[in-house]
Amino acid sequence: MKNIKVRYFAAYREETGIGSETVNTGAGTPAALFAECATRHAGLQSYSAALVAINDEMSDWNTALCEGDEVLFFPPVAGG
Amino acid sequence: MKNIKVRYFAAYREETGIGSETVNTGAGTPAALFAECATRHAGLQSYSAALVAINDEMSDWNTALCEGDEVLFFPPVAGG
Amino acid sequence: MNRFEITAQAIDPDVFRQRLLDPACGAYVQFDGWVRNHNEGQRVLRLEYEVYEPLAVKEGQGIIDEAIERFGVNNACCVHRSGLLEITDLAVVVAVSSPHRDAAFQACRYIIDETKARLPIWKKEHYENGEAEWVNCKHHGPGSSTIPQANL
Amino acid sequence: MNRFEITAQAIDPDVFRQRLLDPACGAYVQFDGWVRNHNEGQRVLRLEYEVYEPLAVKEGQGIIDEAIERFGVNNACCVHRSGLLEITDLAVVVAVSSPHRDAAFQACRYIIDETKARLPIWKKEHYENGEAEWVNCKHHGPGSSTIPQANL
Repeated sequence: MKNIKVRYFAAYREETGIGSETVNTGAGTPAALFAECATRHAGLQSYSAALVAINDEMSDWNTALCEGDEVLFFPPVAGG
Repeated sequence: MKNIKVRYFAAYREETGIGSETVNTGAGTPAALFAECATRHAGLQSYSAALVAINDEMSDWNTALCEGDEVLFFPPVAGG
Repeated sequence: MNRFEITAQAIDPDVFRQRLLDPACGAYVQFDGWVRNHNEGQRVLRLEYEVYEPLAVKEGQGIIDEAIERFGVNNACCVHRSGLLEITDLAVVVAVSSPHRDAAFQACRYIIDETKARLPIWKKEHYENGEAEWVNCKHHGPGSSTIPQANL
Repeated sequence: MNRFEITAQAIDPDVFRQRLLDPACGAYVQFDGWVRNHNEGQRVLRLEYEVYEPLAVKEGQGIIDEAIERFGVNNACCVHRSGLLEITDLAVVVAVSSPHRDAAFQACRYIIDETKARLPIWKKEHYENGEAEWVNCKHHGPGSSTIPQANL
């Protein structure tokens, strides 16, 4: 089990009703972590173009998580 | 034989030393007229991208000339 | 001044050409993104940009560097707004200077395309009917997810 | 104001976006052509545009109309200088506004490309070595002529 800080942005912040939370989790990847979070936050949607960052670096949904990581869940971006 | 006003622009004006002239010619097309003018103006060059206009309309080198036409010889353009 | 910036203030579109002016350049291309009064058939009243700035600035700078390297242009910059914007407000400016126009057009296009696709910036549209939606979040569902399914 | 103009005065690049501003448009692209300090390896000191204005204006307006029609943009305009220009002076501006950026980029590119290729405008470059040449007139000869050979 690891302690991971999770941050939610834009639609994700509104769907969960929170900006961030710290979780103690057995999830090994952002994908597993997201699925776990979705069981606790009924509104959390899985968008096809969602992105993830770990410790302020754009990341992959299958990267291995480490103790103390900060995981940023980004719903589909729309700059410009 | 037709009376045709010929105008020279940019490099053509410098090569011929004149801006315009009126010629009495048997040339039936701008191409023939240009060749005739080149026999009188030794410096007049045949550039690959030269253009021609008749009476302020862009034209074709093989258009039939009419009495009183004004023919504009344009060396290769370079706007922008 | 940095080549990529996020700002909460109105963007002045007239400062960029002077900043990128270069006697070796014959071409300058500027893209301005304006807030449009409609999207997908809905009347838009205003919009709101949420930006995660630390990562947006880092990724944005990377996009500019890629464009300069890939297209060989002399200089490029981009400024993107955050916060609340009204119709016809300026949301983003991309500017590029280059000896020749082909590279300037391509680099400018690259920077705006990548900016829209890669930066952690989200746009919420406020509609005439009183509703508001996050752009790109309307269509979803289990079938369209690219987040890999994983066992917990 | 006409959509295509020739001017002997300095062009102000900052007036175009306001003229083309449209609440239905999300994209504005502007191309500025600057006088560059070099061409084909030669140091350029200044240049001179000769324009045959009656036909340049007519053809220029035609190019703008084609671009609006072909790419479906909302508005476009172009101003081109005549006379003597110094390095970094503005030779030409093309501006386009459109609901979407793809059409705006394409229309802007089309207008500058056609302007360079079709309008009766000639550029004379003055070089560091004291010489001056009409651009595009350096390479010629009987073999490269496209003026058809004709019998008199």
